[in-house]
Amino acid sequence: MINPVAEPVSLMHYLVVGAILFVCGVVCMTAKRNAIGVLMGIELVLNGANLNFVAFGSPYLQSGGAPSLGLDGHLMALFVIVLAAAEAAMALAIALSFYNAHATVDVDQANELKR
Amino acid sequence: MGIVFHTVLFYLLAILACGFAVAVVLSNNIVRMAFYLVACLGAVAGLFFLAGADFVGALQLMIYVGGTLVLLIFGVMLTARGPLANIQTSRAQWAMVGLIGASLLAVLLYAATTAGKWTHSGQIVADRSHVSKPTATPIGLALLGVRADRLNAERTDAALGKGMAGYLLPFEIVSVHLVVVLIGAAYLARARRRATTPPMAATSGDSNNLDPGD
Amino acid sequence: MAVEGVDPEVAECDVRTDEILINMGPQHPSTHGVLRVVLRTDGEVVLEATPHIGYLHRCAEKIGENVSPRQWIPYTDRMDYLAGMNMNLGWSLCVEKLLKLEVPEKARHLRVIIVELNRIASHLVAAGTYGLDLGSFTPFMYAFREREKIYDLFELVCGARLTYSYITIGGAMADFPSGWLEKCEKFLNEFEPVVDELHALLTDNTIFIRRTAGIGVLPAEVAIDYGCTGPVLRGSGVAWDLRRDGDPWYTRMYEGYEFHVIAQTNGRYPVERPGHPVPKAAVLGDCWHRYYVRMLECVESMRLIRQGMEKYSRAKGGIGEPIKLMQKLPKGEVYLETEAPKGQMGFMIVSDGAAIPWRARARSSSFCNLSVLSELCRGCLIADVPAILGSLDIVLGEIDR
Amino acid sequence: MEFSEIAKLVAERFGERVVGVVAEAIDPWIEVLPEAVAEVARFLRDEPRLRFDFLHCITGVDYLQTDPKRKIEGQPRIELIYHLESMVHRHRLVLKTILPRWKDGVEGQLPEVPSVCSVWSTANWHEREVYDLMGVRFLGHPRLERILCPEDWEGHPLRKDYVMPLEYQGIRGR
Amino acid sequence: MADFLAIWLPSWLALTLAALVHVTLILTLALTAAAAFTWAERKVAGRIQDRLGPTRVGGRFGWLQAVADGLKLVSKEDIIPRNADPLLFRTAPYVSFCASFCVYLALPFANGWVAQPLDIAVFFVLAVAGLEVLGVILGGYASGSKWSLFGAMREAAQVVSYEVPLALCAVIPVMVAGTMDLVAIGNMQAGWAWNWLIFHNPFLFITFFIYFTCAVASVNRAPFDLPEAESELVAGFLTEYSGFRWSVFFMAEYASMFAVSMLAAILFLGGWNGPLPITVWLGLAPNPATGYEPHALLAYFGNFLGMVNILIKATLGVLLMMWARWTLPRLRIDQVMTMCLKYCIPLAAVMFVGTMIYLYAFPVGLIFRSGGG
Repeated sequence: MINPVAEPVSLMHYLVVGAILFVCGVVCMTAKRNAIGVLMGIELVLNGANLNFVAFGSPYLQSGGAPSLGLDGHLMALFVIVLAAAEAAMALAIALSFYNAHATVDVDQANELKR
Repeated sequence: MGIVFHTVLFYLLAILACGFAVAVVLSNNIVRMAFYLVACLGAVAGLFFLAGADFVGALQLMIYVGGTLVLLIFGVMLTARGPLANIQTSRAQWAMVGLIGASLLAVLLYAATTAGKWTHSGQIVADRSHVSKPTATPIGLALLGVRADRLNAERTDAALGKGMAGYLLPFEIVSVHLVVVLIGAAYLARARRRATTPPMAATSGDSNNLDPGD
Repeated sequence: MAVEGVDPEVAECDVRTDEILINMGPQHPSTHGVLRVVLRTDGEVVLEATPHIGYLHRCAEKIGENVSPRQWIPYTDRMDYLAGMNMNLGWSLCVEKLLKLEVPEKARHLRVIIVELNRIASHLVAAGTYGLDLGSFTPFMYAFREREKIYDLFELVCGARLTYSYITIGGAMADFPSGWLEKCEKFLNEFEPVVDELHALLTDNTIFIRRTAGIGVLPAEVAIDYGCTGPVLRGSGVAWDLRRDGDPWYTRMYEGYEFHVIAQTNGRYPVERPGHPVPKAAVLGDCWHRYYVRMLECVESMRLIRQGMEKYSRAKGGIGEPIKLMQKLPKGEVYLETEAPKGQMGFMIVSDGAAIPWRARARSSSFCNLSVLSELCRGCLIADVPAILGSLDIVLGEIDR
Repeated sequence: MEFSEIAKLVAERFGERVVGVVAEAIDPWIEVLPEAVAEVARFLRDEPRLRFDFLHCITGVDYLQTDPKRKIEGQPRIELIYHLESMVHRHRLVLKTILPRWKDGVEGQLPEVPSVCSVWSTANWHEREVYDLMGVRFLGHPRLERILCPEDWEGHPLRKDYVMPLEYQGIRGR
Repeated sequence: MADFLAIWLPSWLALTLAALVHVTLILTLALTAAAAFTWAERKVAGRIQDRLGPTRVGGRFGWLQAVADGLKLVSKEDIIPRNADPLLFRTAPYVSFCASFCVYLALPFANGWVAQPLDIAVFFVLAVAGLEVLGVILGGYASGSKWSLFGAMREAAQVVSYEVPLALCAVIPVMVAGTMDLVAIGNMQAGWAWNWLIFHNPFLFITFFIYFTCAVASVNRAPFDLPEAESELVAGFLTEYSGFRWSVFFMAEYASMFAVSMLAAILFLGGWNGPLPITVWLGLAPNPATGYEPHALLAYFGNFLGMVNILIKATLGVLLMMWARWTLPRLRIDQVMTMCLKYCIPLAAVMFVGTMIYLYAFPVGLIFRSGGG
């Protein structure tokens, strides 16, 4: 039995956390019927991805020379955060607009185009 | 036997992040979901700090937790009223979602555990406390088009010299994009309301929704 | 997304929120007592404000039918408990009018001094709590410090600090104790600079002006229509003061006194503060003017007190005898209004010849002033509701009687 | 304008519907029929020579003998007294109307009188108060509800035959 | 400190101990500051209002008033309204407190005296300080009261708006200093008072006042205390809170007041450097002109003086906020937003451009010499 806290963490550990976040996000997106709940799922997915970017870019998780992504990882994460903010603002505006029109945020009710 | 602090903190934050992420999925109350999401994203920010991405971590705190989520909760407060706060998902849907989630997780976990192989990396960690590297400067330079981390690289192409190897163009595109999004969101979120105020109704509370009780 | 054809009645506004029905009061810091205002709001905008009163109802009028006029005086104290002297005076004058009983000259001046002092005290509460309503705590303490001094003076003449039952039918319960006039003079001298302090903290403060100027504008016609009186009416630019324009039985009390009716007419106040013009943003009839009228009236009342003290010390004779507790009243109906600090306080007595009135009636000024609240609050912000309410200067004891 | 002139103007205009003019009282009054109240009020406000733009208050007085020692004159009745003033012409007037204590003599049926809300807005609350405490129904009032007593209060306290309830919502009354 | 301890102890124990010591120190400071400021607030309010303030508990000046207050609050009944969301209602105060407490992690108290040196300290401080709003919003929403909801909505609107000019104002000294490291920013203002960044150029001088205004607004102090506006919203987001939870919110408020004042002191007012270079004269601080390096003990003493210095500056900032609170009426929500969007942001932007031009025109500055002594 090895002591988990005595071992340094590796890239893999980060990727696993990222994967869990990603899957939680996907599940949230598909399972929630509340538009804002779906939005939260998207945020989770983006964060899972972001964690991978940062992990790949981290100088502490690599051996022998440069990290696989380096600065690019950070920069991609940065862009993802900024764009996620923009996306959240937009999606929230749509949700509010939908709520104003239909007095509900249930995405299953947004089926006018189907009819 | 020693303890590697990086690892301890990593496990702590990772458990927090994953736990709250699962809580987001399992919770039915939209406001609690938002709260769990805040906690989850905060823990992820901690992971960023741990991975040496100080700037990204602070940005995550500032924009994501401080900005986006406040916006989100604001939206929740505007829309979550009574029954809307809890919209239930059916069992069949849950089963399907569970299946999709499980298979996705399996694939991703496989990819993650084999990552070491395709990135040629070992399992080395530098002791975080002895390294202090500026993180903001190279990012800032990169956004201006200068790749500070590649200046010493053996491969110096012409683009690098002209400052085109960085992220100047994406940076500009994103900034324009943000302006567009701001205007768009403001346009979308504006409400249509009756120009004339409805006639004065007797206010002795009639519907539950408009109960004057605090 | 479903966007139907544009409804002609639909206008584009900011983010829509649901209408909320919210209770302001009866336990709320700025409703000045147990007033309950039901607000229908859209976000921060008040669509409708409906005052609900009666939480302090004691059916004082029913009590008045069961006690003699002199016994009812303590009940009048409890109407506008911030200006008990004025309430005593209103009822006393009303019964005196029925009895055709004239008080001696000395009692007349004594009454002027006392009620004007109480007017200052009431206006101080109004100004102080108005600051509190707008989030400024310090003017409140300054105003109450001065009010305490007035109460000390009252305590000297009648032993009570809030509910005096001092002015009574036929005169007053007691003459001023010796040395009282000097103490009163001392108070007036101390009070003068405090008025300027309050002006500096509130009247001329930019935030205060921004919070009050142009808010809750009450046009003169609406004020008259709603029966608003006192500083509320005068703040709308109607120079109407019962001390000058009232029933002769009342105005006789102020005979020989010089004072201005504080109301902005033709764009200016009869009394002006040099170097401090009315702010440009202020509209006649807004909260700022209502507040300002009270502040100027304080100074005017000081003038009246000074004149009264001089006349009082020159007057000969006693201060009159109170009527007997169970004195038979002549048959008749009498209505008399006096200028109380909050507005015109009317009393009516219907007598069938017995010692106990058939009907006693109190017309409350705050009652009428409050009725205009829903008119003023339509379309304002939640933060403006306390500002408007405070500028009306209501007292619930008088509204609910 | 003197009271006699006002009384003359009103009497000319409304003839029979002006029931009485009492000039010798301390506050002289004009008495009109209940159904004419609103009309007279409008005339008093709008007539340029009168311009009674200010309503001080509305008072209800219940005349009912409950105490053998205090005799009332005339029939049991409710008097409504309107105190008016003109801020333009600076004259005052008392307007009176007499109602039966119960409509059609049926106990529990409140007497009715036209509302003057549309003439003076201040009448709104005053009429609610009179309705609440004296039990007079004002026809055409926009929102005739109790104002001082709770909405579920029973009876009208200022009536002479009013008996304080033993209990209200579990609170002892007497 | 960890290195120092690591001489005797295994590194993980040394790290743990060092972390504990840091946290304890900061927590003590934050709590002491909160306690001292409740007392000071009452005293200041009393003096402004022509009365004495507390005089009974603990001697003539009521020194123990804060303790008495604390005891009273702790012993009060803890009420959770029926309509409240119990979990969020309970958690919200701690979210607020953690956020305002975490700010101190990156705030240096003297040269090198900082719990966690970060090269992006300014950014971190602003980011974490902004998180306090979350606790307030959650608390307001979870209370299940409409007044609280109004308070939370106002808080969200106000604080998120004011973060923009606040960050803009903080960026200007960062631009002049060329670093986001607060220790470096503080050190470069050593020497005479005119080395302070506030006197660097006229634009920075104005920026300081914009910063302070926005800081007052972002910590919800009067005249910007709209989220709790007691005369309008009863107590806003605090309406349903009582006892201990209420006091946690209260401590968070004082802690963040002190934090923004400290940030102002470091960014504009010379940080731990006094108006006169006394520490240099006494040989307690390094002198770049002579290349003098003080002995570790002397340097420690110099740093201690520096800490006293910065605490005094920050306290003055807090006192200024108290003065404003007891003097001014409250603004209205639309006026607060107008002030932010129409005045603070454009002004801060103009100052930003102005400073940029100034830096370009006078690269070495007119009177300011970087790191002078």
